[in-house]
Amino acid sequence: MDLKREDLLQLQYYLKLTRRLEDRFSSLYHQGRILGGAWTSNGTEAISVGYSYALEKNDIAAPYFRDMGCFLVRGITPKRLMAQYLGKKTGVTAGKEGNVHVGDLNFGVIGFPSHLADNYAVGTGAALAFKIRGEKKVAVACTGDGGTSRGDFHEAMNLAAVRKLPVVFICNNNQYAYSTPLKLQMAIKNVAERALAYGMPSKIVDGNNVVEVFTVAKDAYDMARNGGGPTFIECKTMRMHGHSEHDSAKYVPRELLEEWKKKDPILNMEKYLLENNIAKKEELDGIDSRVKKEVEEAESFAEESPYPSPEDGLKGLYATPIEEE
Amino acid sequence: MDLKREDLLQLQYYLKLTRRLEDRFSSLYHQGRILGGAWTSNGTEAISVGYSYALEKNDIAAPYFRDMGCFLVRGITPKRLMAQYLGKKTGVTAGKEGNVHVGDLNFGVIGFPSHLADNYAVGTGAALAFKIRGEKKVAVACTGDGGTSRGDFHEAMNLAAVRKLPVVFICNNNQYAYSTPLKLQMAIKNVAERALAYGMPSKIVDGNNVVEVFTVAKDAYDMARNGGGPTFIECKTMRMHGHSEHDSAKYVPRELLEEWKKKDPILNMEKYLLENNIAKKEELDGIDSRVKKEVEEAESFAEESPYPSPEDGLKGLYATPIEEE
Amino acid sequence: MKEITYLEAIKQAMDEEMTRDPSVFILGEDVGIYGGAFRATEGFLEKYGEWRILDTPLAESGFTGAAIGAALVGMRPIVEIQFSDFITCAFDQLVTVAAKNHYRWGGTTPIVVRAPCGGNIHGGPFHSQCIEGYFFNVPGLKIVFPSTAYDAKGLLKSAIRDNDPVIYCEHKYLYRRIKDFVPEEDYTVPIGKARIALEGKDISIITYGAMVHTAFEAAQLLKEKEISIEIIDLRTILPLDKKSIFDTVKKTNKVIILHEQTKTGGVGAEVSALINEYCFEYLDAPVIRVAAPDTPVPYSPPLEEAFIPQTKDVVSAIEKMMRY
Amino acid sequence: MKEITYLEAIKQAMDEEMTRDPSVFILGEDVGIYGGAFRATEGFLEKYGEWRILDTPLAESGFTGAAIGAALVGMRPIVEIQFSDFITCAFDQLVTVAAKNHYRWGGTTPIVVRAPCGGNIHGGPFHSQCIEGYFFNVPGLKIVFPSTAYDAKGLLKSAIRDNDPVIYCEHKYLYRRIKDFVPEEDYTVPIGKARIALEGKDISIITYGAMVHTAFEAAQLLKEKEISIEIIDLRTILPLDKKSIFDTVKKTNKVIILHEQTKTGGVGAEVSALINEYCFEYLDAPVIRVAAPDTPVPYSPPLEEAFIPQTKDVVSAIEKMMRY
Ligand SMILES: Cc1ncc(C[n+]2csc(CCOP(=O)(O)OP(=O)(O)O)c2C)c(N)n1
Ligand SMILES: Cc1ncc(C[n+]2csc(CCOP(=O)(O)OP(=O)(O)O)c2C)c(N)n1
Ligand SMILES: [Mg+2]
Ligand SMILES: [Mg+2]
Repeated sequence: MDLKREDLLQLQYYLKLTRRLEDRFSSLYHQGRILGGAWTSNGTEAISVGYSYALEKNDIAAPYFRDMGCFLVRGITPKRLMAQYLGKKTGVTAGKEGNVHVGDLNFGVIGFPSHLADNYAVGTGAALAFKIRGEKKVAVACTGDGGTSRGDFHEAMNLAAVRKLPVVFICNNNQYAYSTPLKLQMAIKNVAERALAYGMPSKIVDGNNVVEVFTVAKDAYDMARNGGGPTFIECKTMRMHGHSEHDSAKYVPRELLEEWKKKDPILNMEKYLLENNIAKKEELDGIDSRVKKEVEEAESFAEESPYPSPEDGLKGLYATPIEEE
Repeated sequence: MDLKREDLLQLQYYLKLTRRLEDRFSSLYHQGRILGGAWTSNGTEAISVGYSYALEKNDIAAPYFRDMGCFLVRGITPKRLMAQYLGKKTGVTAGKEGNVHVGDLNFGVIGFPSHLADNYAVGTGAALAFKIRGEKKVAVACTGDGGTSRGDFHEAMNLAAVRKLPVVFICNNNQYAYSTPLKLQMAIKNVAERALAYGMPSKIVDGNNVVEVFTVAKDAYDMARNGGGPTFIECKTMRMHGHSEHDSAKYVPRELLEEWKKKDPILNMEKYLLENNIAKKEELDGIDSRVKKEVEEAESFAEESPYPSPEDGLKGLYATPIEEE
Repeated sequence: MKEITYLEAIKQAMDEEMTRDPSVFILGEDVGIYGGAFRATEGFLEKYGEWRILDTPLAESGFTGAAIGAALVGMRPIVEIQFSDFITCAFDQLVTVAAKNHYRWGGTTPIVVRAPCGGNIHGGPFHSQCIEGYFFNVPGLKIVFPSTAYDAKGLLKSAIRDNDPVIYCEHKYLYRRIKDFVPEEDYTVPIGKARIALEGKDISIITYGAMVHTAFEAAQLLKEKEISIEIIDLRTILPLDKKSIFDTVKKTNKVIILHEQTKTGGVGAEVSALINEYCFEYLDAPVIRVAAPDTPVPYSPPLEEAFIPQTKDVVSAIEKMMRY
Repeated sequence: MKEITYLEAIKQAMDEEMTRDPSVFILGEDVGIYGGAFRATEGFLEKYGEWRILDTPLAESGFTGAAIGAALVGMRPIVEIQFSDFITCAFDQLVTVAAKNHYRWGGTTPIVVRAPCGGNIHGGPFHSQCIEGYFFNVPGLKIVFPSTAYDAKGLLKSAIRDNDPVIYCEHKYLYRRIKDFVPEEDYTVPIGKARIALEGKDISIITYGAMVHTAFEAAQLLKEKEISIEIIDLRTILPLDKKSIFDTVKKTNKVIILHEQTKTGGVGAEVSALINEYCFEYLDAPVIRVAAPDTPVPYSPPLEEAFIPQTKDVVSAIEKMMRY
């Protein structure tokens, strides 16, 4: 664990940027300016920010749909993400995909396919490539508590363990899968127990503590990078919004939300930074204004960007198109 | 555990019947009289015989392809099974299916689809039906060590555990999946550790001891029948033939086979019966002749049976065909 | 008669069948306390309890396989796939097990798999697909795709009572957008029978699902130009109602096939091939397919609009054909 | 030139590509110490080591997904599905992830999925299927199906070098039954191009895979009756080589489509529909499909023989067409 002051401030910056950008997605969705759906990681941002910040530049991430922090930390700009959400040509996928269904290998981010846990297998494959080529890189793959019930979770975890691949598996355990509570999802107390089936080490971390997520992920990456094989990290947290922004989540007890509100990852971090004299109030306010400006600029950029033209939709099916004579 | 003398003799009868019938399949395959392929449970018969004998009449079995003992114990006759192997109209599937890809709900046996572990989910569904209807029945599902790596294993085990369904999962751990040894299949010592991921109790039994398999299965059924939920039972054994009868299995160390030969389930049982004065040598010889006769009769029956006629292959696609006008 | 939406029709069919037959039950993600992502099972958990309305773990293959097992021992499960796109995860159980049980060894598998399909809802590649193409070359399955509330209810009842595995495609765009008068008493719509949605004499549009409504819009516009369109709503995709297809070809001698599914290897290919094989002499013009292009369903509005066949595309195909 | 079997051609293609390009590797069940269920990778483990010839756990979805991930970061994996029938278990990864990566977000997925297909080997419903139908309505995949040793080698090399996911269907019946002379030097056969397997003028048989040989037998018999058959071997199923299809239609004006896959929703439907749409005026008779009936592949010899299209079926279809 070697987080410098700048790193700690950067972590807070990314937490706030993720929060603000997603809040904006939410508003735009409710205004009918974002079509289809909008998902946020509200209250759980420390997970994707933490595990992504612990990566090295050439590592690969295979995120899931509550990992906006991953896209941002890895360098995909708010502008491109906002344009993505608005279906604009300047979006990460130029309008082909929407919202969180995005990836860009220029930033080492594998696209998220909607089907949960598919990226556990895909991320494992990236790690396999590193192992075959003898590269000291790692892959990280993420899914939700619900996603761990899928077959691909099992097949990927097992393959990674058998071959000791340099991959780290993150689980965002936010206690619900859409409306389904943990007790209808699994008959174990901690998702981490799933790892026992593969002989894979696991860790349970406070998913609302970005420093803890960072540290544990970093250790796991180090181990993987040095041939020690995969780790499964369960990040305990609570989904503070509905499943998506249309869902009022009446099925979640209000007290549970009240309780978790106190553990908000951004508040947590702010307290940590202030109490340990790492940052001053003004500095943190500075982050706020920076974030505010960035998100505003992103929105203007996206609003001003053109839509793709209808013909664009016919392009790009194949990497190597076959010419018709 | 309440095995009477007759039961013990019956168990030995089924072990021998399974062995002899499959040996015959093997010979006929090598003579080119069985086409396609032939799989045997040679050396591992105690598993399917034991778990099936412990069932009650109205229970349901969802076996896999090394469970010839299950078909026999549940009452599917050697005649119909031999005809099945020879592709005859009198075979269990009337020639539509071959060899071990067979089932008959009149005997409470769900058909085995080739795709390993699919029947874990299907068997779980039968148990779900029992639970919904409030019936005191159980389902048993079986697969190999290799089959436990499949997604359907995971999804079925998890569902059964969450809902505490009356299903018992058997794993025939014969140490290989085709040519793939356990160490390339999983990074755990016992397959039973897989059950930890589901909060499901598990047992490890000597798969070459039919009384032990019976007893542990029976206990698990009793528990399931009384609302106690599922159990996973790992039966340790060794595949004594090749993956299928065309495979000489050169990849298996000969010493391993030598070692396991001594633990043959039929020899085991014979010793047990004799040493405990449960049966006399002559009685056991009597079983031999009975089995020999039955298999011979099965073969004559099958040989004399007609093939289905070509039109038969066009029938039976739907249970409720749609008439064309 | 009472006027209800397409979604309400689906809900009523399930509700009535569950009341009628205790072997009917529902399983899938969020069908219980939440009442389903599209609210098709709202209130069912309270009414039928947690053993007939099962919220499952997130595991399409596992719960579809479980439905198959339950069906084999006498139940009639309805599987809800949250969005039809996720049916890819249950593909093996449906194709390997459900479709082949009866032929292979005589096992009867009366399951219904409800698959909320289709685009026009800005869902992007994974919340907009039509999935009938994945299963169209799989003998042993039945596939239905209602276009009206009346058929939605009647076909779902038939599917539940049918002894074979039925994939029930329901179009998300239609859920709350269309209404029909349906009888108060019990009725069914037979599987395997198309219907003449509109009688006409110049050109036939053979279609199904949400595209039936696009066909109607086109017919309306063409009426002004004195072109009389016959619309055949297939309703059942597998097996196809050949007689209805051939009858309309023999009547109008000109055929447009219209579907939202991508063109290559779509249902339209089979319909065209059947017409060619059995009605060759009745054809006065080539059979033209109006279908989505061969790409995933794009997200951005201008792209999605270009992807999904529009009324104007149908009109121009027909005008071209009239000039043939 | 050297005479080699179809299986040897597959083996050579992989061997040469692995030697040429270190990013090529193979994974699947029993491909290592056993050399593959059909021995396509015999000796490879010794030659390339356990990190380029990976015996995987029994988990088609997991290892196909892993191949996709490796491909995204620069490898060129070859996935061996032990029997093509088990590809149903990897369906989601292929259709959801591999097929759509490039369109959705620009990810390049150069994987080859080897799928040993087809019947006539007494394998029954789960060791005999042709699986191209599952993927034929999936934009983003490429599907090839060689019928000769020459094409088997050349197409596999092209598939390995191609930047898109390619499903490589190889017919098990042909493995050791056919031989060809192939060049000693490196060559490829382009994806997307059919070939004229036999020039003729009276009737075209459009076909692929093992059925090419059935077509040849039929052509031989019909030659005696002075009927001249042209055989088009599609070689690539997705995307289809429309020009070659249309050229032969324009030449002979009569078309039989022949495939081992079941009829409804098969490749033949699309070929027929394309011909109808684009060559309507060139047709002197309906396009007839000779294909397997819509059932699983039965096991018993008389049933399997009735299932798989036979030379006599092709001959009688052609005789009927000649009388048209
Ligand atoms: C295979 C699959 N089935 C269904 C869905 C629809 N779906 C989207 S998110 C979701 C719940 C996910 O729960 P969890 O994995 O816990 O992630 P969370 O949303 O809580 O972050 C569901 C059912 C999906 N994306 N993938
Ligand atoms: C999903 C799937 N993939 C591949 C196969 C081909 N196959 C048949 S048996 C077998 C090995 C099975 O090993 P295991 O599960 O240990 O059972 P065993 O044969 O040892 O009894 C394989 C790979 C299959 N039947 N199903
Ligand atoms: Mg969750
Ligand atoms: Mg085994």
